[in-house]
Amino acid sequence: MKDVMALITNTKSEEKLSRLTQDRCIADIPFGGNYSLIDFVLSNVVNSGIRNIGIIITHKYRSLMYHLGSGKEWSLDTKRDGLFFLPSNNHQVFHKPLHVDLRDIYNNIDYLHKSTQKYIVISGANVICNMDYHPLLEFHKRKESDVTILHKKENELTPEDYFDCDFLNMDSNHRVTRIVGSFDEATTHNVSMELCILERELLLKILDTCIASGNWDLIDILNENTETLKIYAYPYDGYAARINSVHSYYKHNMEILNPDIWEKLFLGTHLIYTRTKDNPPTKYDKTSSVHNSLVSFGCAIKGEVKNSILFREVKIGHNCNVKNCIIMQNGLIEDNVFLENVIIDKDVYIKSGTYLQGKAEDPVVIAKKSVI
Amino acid sequence: MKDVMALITNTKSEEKLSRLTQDRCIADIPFGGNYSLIDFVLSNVVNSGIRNIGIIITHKYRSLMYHLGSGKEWSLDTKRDGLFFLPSNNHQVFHKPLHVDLRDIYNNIDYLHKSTQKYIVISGANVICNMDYHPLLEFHKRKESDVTILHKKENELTPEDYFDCDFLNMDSNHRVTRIVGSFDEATTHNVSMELCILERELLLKILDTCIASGNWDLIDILNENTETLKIYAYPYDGYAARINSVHSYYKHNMEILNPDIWEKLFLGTHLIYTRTKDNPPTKYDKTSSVHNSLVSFGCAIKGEVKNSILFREVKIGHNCNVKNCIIMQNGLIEDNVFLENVIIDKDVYIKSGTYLQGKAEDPVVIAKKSVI
Amino acid sequence: MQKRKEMLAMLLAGGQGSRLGLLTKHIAKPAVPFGGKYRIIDFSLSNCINSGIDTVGVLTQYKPFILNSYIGIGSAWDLDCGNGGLFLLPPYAREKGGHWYSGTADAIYQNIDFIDQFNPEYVLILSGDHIYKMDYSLMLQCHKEKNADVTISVIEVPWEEANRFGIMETNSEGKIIQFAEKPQNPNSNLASMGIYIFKWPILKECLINDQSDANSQNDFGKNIIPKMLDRKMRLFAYHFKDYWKDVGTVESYFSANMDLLSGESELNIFDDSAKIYSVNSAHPPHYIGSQAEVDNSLIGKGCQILGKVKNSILSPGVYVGPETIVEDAIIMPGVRIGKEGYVKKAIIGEQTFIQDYAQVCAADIKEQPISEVENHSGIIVIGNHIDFSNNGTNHKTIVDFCNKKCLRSVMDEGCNGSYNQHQKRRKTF
Amino acid sequence: MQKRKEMLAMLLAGGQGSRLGLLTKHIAKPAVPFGGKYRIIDFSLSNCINSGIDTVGVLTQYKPFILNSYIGIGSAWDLDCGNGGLFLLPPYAREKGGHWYSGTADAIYQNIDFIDQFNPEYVLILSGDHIYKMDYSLMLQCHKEKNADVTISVIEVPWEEANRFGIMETNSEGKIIQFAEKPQNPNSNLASMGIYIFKWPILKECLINDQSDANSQNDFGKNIIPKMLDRKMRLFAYHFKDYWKDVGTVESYFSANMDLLSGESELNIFDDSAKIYSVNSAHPPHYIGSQAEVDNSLIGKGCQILGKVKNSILSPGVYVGPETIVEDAIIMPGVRIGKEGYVKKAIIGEQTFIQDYAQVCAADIKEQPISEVENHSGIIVIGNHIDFSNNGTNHKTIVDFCNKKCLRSVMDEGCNGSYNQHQKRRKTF
Repeated sequence: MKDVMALITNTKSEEKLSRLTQDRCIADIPFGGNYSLIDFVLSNVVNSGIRNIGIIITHKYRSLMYHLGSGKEWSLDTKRDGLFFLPSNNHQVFHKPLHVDLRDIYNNIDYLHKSTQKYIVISGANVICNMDYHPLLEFHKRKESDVTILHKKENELTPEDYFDCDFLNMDSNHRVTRIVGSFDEATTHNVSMELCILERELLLKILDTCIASGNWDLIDILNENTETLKIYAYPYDGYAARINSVHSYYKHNMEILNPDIWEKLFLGTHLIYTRTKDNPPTKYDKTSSVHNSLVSFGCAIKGEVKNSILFREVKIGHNCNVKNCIIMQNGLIEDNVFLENVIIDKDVYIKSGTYLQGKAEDPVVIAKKSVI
Repeated sequence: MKDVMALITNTKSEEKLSRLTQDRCIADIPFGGNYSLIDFVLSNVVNSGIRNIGIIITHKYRSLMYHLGSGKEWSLDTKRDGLFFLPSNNHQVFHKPLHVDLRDIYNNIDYLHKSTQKYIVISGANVICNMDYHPLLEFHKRKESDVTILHKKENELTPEDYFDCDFLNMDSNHRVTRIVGSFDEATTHNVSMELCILERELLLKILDTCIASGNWDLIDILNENTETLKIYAYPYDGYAARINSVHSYYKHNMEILNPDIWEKLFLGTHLIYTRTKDNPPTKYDKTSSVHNSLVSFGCAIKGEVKNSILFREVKIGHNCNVKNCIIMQNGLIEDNVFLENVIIDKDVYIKSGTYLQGKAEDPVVIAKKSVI
Repeated sequence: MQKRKEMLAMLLAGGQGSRLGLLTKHIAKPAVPFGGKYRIIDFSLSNCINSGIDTVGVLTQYKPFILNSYIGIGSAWDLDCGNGGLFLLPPYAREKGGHWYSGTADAIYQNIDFIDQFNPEYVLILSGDHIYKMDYSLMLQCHKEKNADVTISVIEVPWEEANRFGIMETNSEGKIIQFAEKPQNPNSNLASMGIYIFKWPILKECLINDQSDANSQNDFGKNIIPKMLDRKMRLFAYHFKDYWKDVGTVESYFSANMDLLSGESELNIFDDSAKIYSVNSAHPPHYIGSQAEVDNSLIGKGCQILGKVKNSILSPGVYVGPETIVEDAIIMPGVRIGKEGYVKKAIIGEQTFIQDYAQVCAADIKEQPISEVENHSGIIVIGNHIDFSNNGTNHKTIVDFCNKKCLRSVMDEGCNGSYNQHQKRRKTF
Repeated sequence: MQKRKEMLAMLLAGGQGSRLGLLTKHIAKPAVPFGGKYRIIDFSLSNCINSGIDTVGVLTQYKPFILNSYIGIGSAWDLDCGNGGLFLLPPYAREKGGHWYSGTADAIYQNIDFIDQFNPEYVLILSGDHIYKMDYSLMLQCHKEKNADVTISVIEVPWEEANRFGIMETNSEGKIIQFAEKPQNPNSNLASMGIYIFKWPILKECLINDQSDANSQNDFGKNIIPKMLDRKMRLFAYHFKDYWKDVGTVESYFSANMDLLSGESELNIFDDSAKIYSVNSAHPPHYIGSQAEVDNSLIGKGCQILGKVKNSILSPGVYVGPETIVEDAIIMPGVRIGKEGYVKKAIIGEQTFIQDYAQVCAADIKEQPISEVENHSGIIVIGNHIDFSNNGTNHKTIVDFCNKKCLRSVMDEGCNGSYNQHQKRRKTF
């Protein structure tokens, strides 16, 4: 994939995630005990052999930049190509799906000009999967496609899960006839994965038409050109999760406690890279009792933990009872604490004797650095 | 200097440099044939042993981030500490000297909290020198100073050079009695070098008072507290140049053609690091004639060059006559071109037969990517 | 432009480590995994950077490939800095051919040119097989205060073990007045830790001197130090009082690992102030299954624990199958243990696959059963990259051998390899 | 999780390079500076990454310190990637002691385990002392199309020089039907460039085979290839038509450097499409003084040119004093040449200081004057790190020797070391 570059855009519609995005962008939301959301798409890109990667940053990006650092963990601290941060000067919130505001890209058009690759992958940062893009590129070439959009057939849709999805209406040959923004208009359950591939030259042409027309929404433009452009849909059939609300965030975290999904996501096609941290292994005390849980490193566990995800350096005291919880980095849970259906953000200190219970369909979220 | 961290602030008052800052911040203005302005302060900081460095970025920072990359060239791609980009959410232009808008720092206060060093150096990015900070720290400790400001005694001041300087009025013991913003009020020619050192805890206290008072100008706050705070001035007696206008930019570039200054600046206390570029050595043709010039690598010279600075990959054609010019990276000068007192920004293409002449006191500036 | 270094460190990492048996069959001792996350050399290298030493020469000789690629240029320890750096120093050929390093002192002797280019005042000599956290800058301070020619770091050992060490006798100001290698009747219990700070000009002179002595084994403990004592030089002892362990044998390696599990270990790897750095692999968080039990153990990244783990240390990427019991064991990276098995008091080498129903438990017999399995005083060691689950090959023999003959249990009810027996035991875990 | 590699490269960088004389007195041949910016090994390593090869083993043996620290983990060539990487492979000790690499094939033989862990289909064998730009992926494509057991890269040499090379005779489809090492009466002018692509299983078998032959020198050209030909294996030639030079002698090293100055050099180092990468030092732009003249030369970073430089290659950080003339010379990094001197047809080693008024010009005498100065067919070579300006030491002898006896000029007016003579010449430059 020497001939492919990637642009990672930052999803802006974050209303339903706002309890997790007080001081971070969506791409940097912690997930799966050790990762930020962007780690998944970034690892997919790197493991597919793409070496020129631009990341559009809009606001609240400091923690994201800290997370990505020199790009060393993704082997992107190279002389040739590598990782580029592309500031969007556009602070307006933009609600259309596929979440590609072409103004952000236009604002960095000289980066596109300077790049040498023939193809470009444009992706959001909020889809979790472990995927190799080679078959997608093959498909794109074989179909002589102009734009190929990744999609997944979802048979168990709930409005809650997919309130802001795009659906791809297509013919029997996978050619997209229309991209629709609501389930009601959709003829199938083909959910767009917010990732497409096209030629860099075509993207530059599309940007030209944007300037002329004043329309900067990629989906609108594609819909207006379904006859002149060959737009195809490539089906992904592996595990994928789309994070667009606290509800889906909680649900998909719990989902990876399924060992099959854990294996597919983390030990599947390739490894998922993340920022290196020098923490010791996790210490299980004699008194600990842990079941069906995902535990990162540097934790020290003395109490009971069940169906939960512990990020690094979480300490769980004696006689605790932690059930169906997500506890992010550096959580300090003193003795005799009861927690059920709770999402605890980073650096939270829960004092001895606390009792917190959320609902499974609406977990309690404890903000970063809280003391309770 | 394990116990010192550094904050590099981005000078915002750029009216007189605007012809060079169309699409870059001041910190990234090319200087001396191979560098960006920030390379000097960053190399000083790193060579003094400081490993925790925050850079405040405000606007037009993409090229700066590209320049700094992973921080590898400054040995800052480390696990512990390293290089941090600190976004200022404050886009207002702020005109007071020492150019420290404390709002930018307050906006990143958790970075200050997280850091472990006792002292902090705060510096602008537009002073060119090659300096070790150890003696400054020694002085600061010996004097039991609260805030120590670096200054230089300038005896040949012109209003043009120092229109936006701060001057330090001080007693015989180097204790600062007042920081004044204009030469008229100054009792001496002690120009502030826009660099100070203080304890991190004191900076945090000052930020507290800012919130209370609504005054975010560090100089104002220092002036109001010259009795309670021990503010000292540390004199720097090496070569230093302050870039605040196209005039001073041109003047100081020409100044380093003096071999003594070239040696002091580049082979002095330590090396000045910059982004690595893989260019071949410079090729001098049989027909070339080059005198009193600074030439970067990857150039190919066929014509005459005198009293000029050529950045990397500049090509000078046959029968050219280039005098008193600064030609930035990738300039392509065809045959039979006459250039005198011209500053040529990056990626400019000057066609055969062109004649361009500026005045020594007001050079012509050719914008990036021009074709002439 | 190279500035003078106050002190650089030379880390001896070339020994064969034959007393570690199968653990060092394919890799150098300093590269052996430790503590569920680290490799042994992480401790010395982290100590260096935590003590402010940024220039380290690593002397390699024995099977250095994994060690070399693990260390690289020292990025994992932030030693890849502009000013200093980490340098691998294998033996090399000169105009007239090459010389292998024939002793610890000879290894340094052959790299005099390397050291000279940094023109250091002091040289710190370290071993690559010690587990400890130490601030060498404090030792250097002591060295300077005493104006010593060499300062030797010493630790108090139990009197009854003193005859296994190089023992120092010191006067009241810490000056070493006598040194005895493994004395029968020790006069002191201060043992040398094999950590030295020398004035470089003095060490250089001693090394050159020692080379001309045809009878010398070119060893620091056996030759250089005794000769300095004979020459009435200024030798001082630096008392180290924290946790320190030489992991040169399977037994000491095993117990140093187990020390991490005892609540009171003096080596606090959880301490943030002087972190032990290592190369981090891209493993996910580990998964503890619904039926799993984990008790007094360290679990590394990427493990999948479906069975029961007690008093054990699991390195990254270990799989423990359902209803399998792992007890008092050290499991190296990438090991897979099938279902309903039993592992007790064992060290299982990297990437080895243990088949379902297997019984790996300490034997009380002395014989060496087969080349991939060793018994070190009751600790079973199984080599790297062995696939016992592959029944079609001659590994079957090994499996049978393990199950039926060699690996008898030391547990009270004995180990007859029967599945029922094992089931019963598992229930009473 | 290691994925199978299609091809990995093994770069032979361990030879002593004794025909380069003083140039390789302190460093391995691949680490010798070249072309005002590079070191010789930059070309092979850049070719690798530019050909999409991300896994390279570098075999080192002779004085590898500078080479090792120059290469590091290959960051300068972007070879420090997660998936592959650059690996230094020095000789090492095993349980029963160590073996030095005794030949090119032996060096690969001793690293069979290294290669096997990547399980490659093909192995590319490279030398560390060739100057060229080549896309190995095209050669691999040819190798696959022919289903060859080994493909050897060949280049046409002038017929009169063919007797200095290993010469291939091929049939119409490029199959090698005969191979002769330095033939008296060559039937072909296709010379082996010492670049091979093998099917790995075949190479492995050949290497193992060759080891059991006590008479073999374990060399690719002398043993492995002839034996394959004898065994009727499929050997094919890959015709390379661009610039290529083996810089194994001072003469070829000198002329390869000078080729860069001839306008028509086929090796375009200014070409951006296949860049030659190298470790970049932190030198400032170079300074050309008011009275300086620079003519048909390559000037590296950080030079200060106050005198006159003609047809020369100056590496980074060279100082040429006022009124000094440097002509037809290669000046290594950090050399300082004082004022009013004269240097002609010379190679001056790294960090050497030439005093004021010195005359370093080619001599027509054959004798070896003194250990720090050599005469290779009229090219003067001066060693590294010599301070001729230090008149107090025995270097004075060398200086006098250079000035008065050895270094006679080959210029028409002769060179008698007199200052006036030199002044006159300078003016007619």
